[in-house]
Amino acid sequence: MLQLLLNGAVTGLLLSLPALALSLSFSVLRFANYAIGSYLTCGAYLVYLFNVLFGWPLWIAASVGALGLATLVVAIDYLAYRPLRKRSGVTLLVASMGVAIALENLVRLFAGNSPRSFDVAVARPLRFGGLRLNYEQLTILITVLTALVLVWIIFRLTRLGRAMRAVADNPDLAAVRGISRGQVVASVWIISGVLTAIAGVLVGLDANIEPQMGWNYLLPVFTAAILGGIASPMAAVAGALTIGIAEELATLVMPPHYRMIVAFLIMATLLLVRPWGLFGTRWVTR
Amino acid sequence: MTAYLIATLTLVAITAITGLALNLQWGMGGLVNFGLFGFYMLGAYICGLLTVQGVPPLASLVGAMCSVALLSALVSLITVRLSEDYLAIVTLGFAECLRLFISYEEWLTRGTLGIAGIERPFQGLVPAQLADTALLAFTLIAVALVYGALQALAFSPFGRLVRATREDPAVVEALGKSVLTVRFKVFAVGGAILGLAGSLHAFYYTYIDPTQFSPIITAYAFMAVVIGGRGSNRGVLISTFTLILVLEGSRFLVDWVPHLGSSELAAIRLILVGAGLVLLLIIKPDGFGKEPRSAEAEIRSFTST
Amino acid sequence: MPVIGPSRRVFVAASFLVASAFGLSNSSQANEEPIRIGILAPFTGTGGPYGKEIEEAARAAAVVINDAGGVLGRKLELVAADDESVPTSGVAAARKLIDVDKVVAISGVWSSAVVLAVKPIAVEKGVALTTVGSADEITQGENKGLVWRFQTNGKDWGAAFAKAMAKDGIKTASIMVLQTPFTLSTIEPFRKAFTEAGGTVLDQVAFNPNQPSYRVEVERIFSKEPDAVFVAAYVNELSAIAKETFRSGYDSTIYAYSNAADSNGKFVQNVGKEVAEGIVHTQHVPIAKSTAYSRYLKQVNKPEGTVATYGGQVFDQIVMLALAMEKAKSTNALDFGREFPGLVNADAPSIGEPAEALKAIREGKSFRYSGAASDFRFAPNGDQTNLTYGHFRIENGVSKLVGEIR
Amino acid sequence: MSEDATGLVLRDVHAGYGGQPILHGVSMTLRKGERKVVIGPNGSGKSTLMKTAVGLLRPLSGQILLNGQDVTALRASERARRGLTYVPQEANVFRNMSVLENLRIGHEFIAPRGGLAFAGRLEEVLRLFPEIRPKLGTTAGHLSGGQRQMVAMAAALMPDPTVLALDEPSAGLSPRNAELLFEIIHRIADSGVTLLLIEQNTRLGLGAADNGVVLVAGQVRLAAPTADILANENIRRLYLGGA
Amino acid sequence: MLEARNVRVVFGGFQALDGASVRLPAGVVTGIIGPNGAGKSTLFGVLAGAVETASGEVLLEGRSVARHGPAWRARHGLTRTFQLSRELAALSVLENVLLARPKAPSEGVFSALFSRSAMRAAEEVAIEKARSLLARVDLWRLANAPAGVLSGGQKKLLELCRALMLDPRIVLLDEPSAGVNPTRIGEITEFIRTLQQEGMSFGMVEHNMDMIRSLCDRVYVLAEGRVLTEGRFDDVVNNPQVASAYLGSQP
Repeated sequence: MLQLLLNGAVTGLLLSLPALALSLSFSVLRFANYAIGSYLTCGAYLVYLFNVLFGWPLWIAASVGALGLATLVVAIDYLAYRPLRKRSGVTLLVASMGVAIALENLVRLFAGNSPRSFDVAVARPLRFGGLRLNYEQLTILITVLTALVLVWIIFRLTRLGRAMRAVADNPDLAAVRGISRGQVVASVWIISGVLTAIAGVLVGLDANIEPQMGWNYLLPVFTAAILGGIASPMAAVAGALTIGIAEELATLVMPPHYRMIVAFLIMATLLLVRPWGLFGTRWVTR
Repeated sequence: MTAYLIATLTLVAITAITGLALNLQWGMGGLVNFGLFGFYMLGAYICGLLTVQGVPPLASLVGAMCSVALLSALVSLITVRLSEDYLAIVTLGFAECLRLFISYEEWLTRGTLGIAGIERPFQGLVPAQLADTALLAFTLIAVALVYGALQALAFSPFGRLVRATREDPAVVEALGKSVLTVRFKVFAVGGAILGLAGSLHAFYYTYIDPTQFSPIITAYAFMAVVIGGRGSNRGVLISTFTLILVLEGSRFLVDWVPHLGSSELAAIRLILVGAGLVLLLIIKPDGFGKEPRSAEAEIRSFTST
Repeated sequence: MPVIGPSRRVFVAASFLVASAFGLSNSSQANEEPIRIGILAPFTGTGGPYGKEIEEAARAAAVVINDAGGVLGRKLELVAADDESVPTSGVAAARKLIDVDKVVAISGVWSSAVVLAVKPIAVEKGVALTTVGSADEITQGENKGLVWRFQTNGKDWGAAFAKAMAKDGIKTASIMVLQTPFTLSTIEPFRKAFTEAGGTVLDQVAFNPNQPSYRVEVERIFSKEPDAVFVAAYVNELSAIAKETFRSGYDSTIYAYSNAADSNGKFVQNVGKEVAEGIVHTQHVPIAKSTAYSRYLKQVNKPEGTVATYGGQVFDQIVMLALAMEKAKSTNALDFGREFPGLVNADAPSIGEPAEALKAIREGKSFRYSGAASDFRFAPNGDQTNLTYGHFRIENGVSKLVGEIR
Repeated sequence: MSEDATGLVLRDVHAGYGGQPILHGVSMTLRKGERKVVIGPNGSGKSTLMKTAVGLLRPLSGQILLNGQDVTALRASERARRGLTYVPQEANVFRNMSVLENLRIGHEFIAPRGGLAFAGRLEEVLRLFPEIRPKLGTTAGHLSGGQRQMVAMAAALMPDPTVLALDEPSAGLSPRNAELLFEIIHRIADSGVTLLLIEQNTRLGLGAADNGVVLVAGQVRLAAPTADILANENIRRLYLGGA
Repeated sequence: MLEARNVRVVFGGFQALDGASVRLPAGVVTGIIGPNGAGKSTLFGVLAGAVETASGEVLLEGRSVARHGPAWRARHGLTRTFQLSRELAALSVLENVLLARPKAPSEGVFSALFSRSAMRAAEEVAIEKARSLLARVDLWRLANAPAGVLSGGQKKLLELCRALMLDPRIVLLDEPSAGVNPTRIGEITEFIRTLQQEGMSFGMVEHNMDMIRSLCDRVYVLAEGRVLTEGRFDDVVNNPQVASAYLGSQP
């Protein structure tokens, strides 16, 4: 039971980075970026490139790869999303579907289809009494928590964070208060690019690096972000933890292959009771 | 080549019906049904299961339409309170759960093995060489009927009501109409159309299995509606044609660029599909059509402040 | 592993010359349209890791055949198409192959679901369909002699696993199975054979393709500490599961399909030697000691000893199609499809070199083709029989053949 | 009049949405220290005028000068940095942020770096708005309409702007609150800020300004000192209702 | 006619209404005034059925309607307009009004598909009625324009027409004059007076004291979710408590 909780929490933390990235970009740009999964894949492959082909240590490769992905993400915004910025959220959502298809196959074109791994040996787990914690879980735990604290600090305590929250709150007012939307949008993409790349590395450590890896995470990531209340970034983390633990505990009462159904039922019930998300605030449209 | 065109046109027609259903639900009604593929799958499965039990294909089709309409309407009752994003994820989750159920409940659905040997309508009456042509004709009639019905709805007071619920449900309630009822009807009619599309899918492939149904069906439908111009049924017809043209036409790439490996070409093809979609959205901002009105007063003077 | 001796080489060259001479003397025929064969393979999607191997093998076989003068004096031309590992895309691609490219056969098809979806069209249009899909249903029903499986069926493969475990002294086993028609088809036969041999199956879980993580399943299955776990999945899932097992501290032996646990060496490369150590896999053989298989490896520039099971099977498909057409003197699949059993079931000397076999047909000699993937026979329904399974164990990153199972 | 003495100049501005012009050639000049109110019937283009002036709407043609410089091509954020700040009619505070954060945002992206320190400005602004001092920690979305209006104005004043533009400050306020608010606007104006005001409530609006502009159907119908406007029977009858 | 008894409404810990009671008698215009945030719009929401109450009762013609939503209440003669105009921007002006016609079978799926001539006949009747309403507020010339392009004041008028299209017996008007051109406020006032004389009842939240004075028999003053006082307009405005809380120096 304790093991299940631990595993669920780690899975949830893993989900929380892309979920945070997703709701961050949603809160500022008002569209759900379907391409978040393929961003994750691209991030993992970039890091793979530096780690395995260039032979750099993983943490250096991950840092460079994260910056690389951030650049890519900003470039995609410039090419694909910027011309559509005045359009409805669903138009942008459809555009991001196109971006997702293109990116995933760009990866395929250069890297092929076979699964790959980072240049990191798999090790036996640490044991604390009956509880097992493996090194990947430990890495996930430390990395994600650090990243979350950093994002929280940026978000709450810095000038940039205030600018992001201001644009998310009221873009027109932010503009007349001297905040350049373009810079905030770019910063948001950079942060979400970095977060997604880190998530890509962690997912790659946890399972494989393959062209579909991000796609596989898409539904849980969206569920987590929406469960938290998609417009409130930090709540996405809570949503992700809820999903991770709920799916894990679901296996106590159901065959594991149906665990998604339990997660879905929990989500549906929560949304019926709190239609604006678990921790989000009511959506004001008028 | 003719046979290939016939098959592709059938595909266009089925996709068009799906797009039309979404245009009613999301285009007119503002209901972001990401679970569209689930209802489509349900249509295919109900129709498929009934035909292999010996029920005549046409009766199976009607059965599928009715049951999907009913189930779809029931789902709408649960989701009526949810706003756009949440409705999207709940319907998507519902569809994914449905697919899991179909994959594992072998006693009912034959699981991942799928259902083979689905009988087409009028199969005994047309010679085998004309079977595909006959199915195309049947599908085109279905498209025409669905299109006609949806146009009739769009220009009717009901269509107006549906668009009004999309704009502001609270106003509709204040004017004495039940939003729940409107959404219920929209989900039911949309469900029936999706049941029809799913049944035609089953007839076209004659074999169905869970892997044929994925969110990509939903994605294509959204692409069709967005490219077509939200709310315009005519636009949906044109855009589905364009969409399938791009998707299928890109298969011929392989023949034009011979010195690359097929894996690379397959990847390039899908890259172009994705990029083409984004480009289409950028260069064709209003889509192919415009939303109909329920009543045009007989005055043409139009001034605005 | 037998190496092609000098005499053989001379012979190949000779037959080459004869063939080209034959081609030259019939210049009118050489000018004819090539015979087209469609390669329907998963270049993207879940089967993506196998698409390239399939296409390369088919191209290698076509080169061998064309170098031997082609079929009926005409060249073989391959047209590849991506099925995206999805039945709907598979059908669209197959229709293009049949109706636009006018292929006489569709080969390579990997996913059982794609085969099942494409089969009605192929049968209706009279196009041969050769597949590496393993689901039992593929060869069931009316096939008009058009559908041939170049893969063991799930039933025999499942039983082979039970036998391998019995030989390894396994008493208790659990099952992790990917929910697909192919993988599922091996489970019940395995259970039955394993239980009959006195083993106990402790638990079974099914999982879905493309799961983000397999931790839950691994926890559930391995925590009961069975002697062995039969992981019925492809290379992606197996890699993730093997890593998860290792890092969770479990020691049960994993049994897997060779196409997952070796797959051109990709598996070991992916998970590392330490994780792969001791994993057992089976696959029908003799892949390692057949003339045809050596020919295939040489043609695709792979070192001897490479385990590329799908490649071998697809190589056989193209060769068999060529032989059947040559023998039937027809490119109509309804005619040449029926020749398949005769080519491998004959009570005659074995030939593994495709060019030789072609020559034998032209000369009217009696022989049987001994395939690259296996020295198989065909049952009338299109299934391969008489298969021997290799029993491999990964030691220090390399698959070692530790025995054979019949 | 020399142009450096001017706060804000609009020259023959045409503007509108989706290519449909709403303003048909509006020109006006706002001198430094002047208080100007724009009045006019609904739909006459007052809000469009305001949005064009502050840079939220790009004019179709015409020119906008701020402190003598051409700012027509500049966005709202850049105009704000050049001293033009704005309080929109609705949604004029960041609802999910505290009052203090609202004020800080009002300051930090506009005031030149190393310029006026935040703490100093905060004191000065709070002296103008003593009412919001106890509310600094409150989330702005929880304030009442009048309090929000004050926070919005305070935030706009934080960077010590040369021109302050107010879009219908009395909208949605009760008569009592509207009066209280206009008392504060008087206080602000007395502090020397140049003021551009759009007001629905003509009595209050004209009372707060030196000069008035009457906008009708996207064109300036009359520009005159407020006293003259109030005295003009025609204007009173046509556009000012009974007030 | 319409009555709220001791209504309490809580929004996430915030008491929007704290035991407010109002009565809107038949055939008259009842005014509701009060400072911002007093709960006036919330009270209208409660009366119309759009806002859930924590406790208290709403009676329509003597029967409790607490369990009925806004749609039901609208069908039973009670409708409202909104403080911030809620026109349906993508629909034409005419469509906005037509939408409000009383519920009819011709609005269903069935009649749209299978009984089109009956549907059209019903539409024509409705269009005629909409025309007369729109013409009255000079919006008929804009009938085919999307409602989104109207000015703020025109939107208010459109909302009024839309409410009247329902043939209601009681209309709750939430700031009908806000944003309306001052010259037109007089016309609206006259329009409402005529309707009232024809027997329609109104509840009206309004800041324009001229309008309240000329239309309302009774006025409720709300403050902090409670009824501060009620009575005839003159009595209420002369109440010093009201003046300090709300009216300021005006009239």
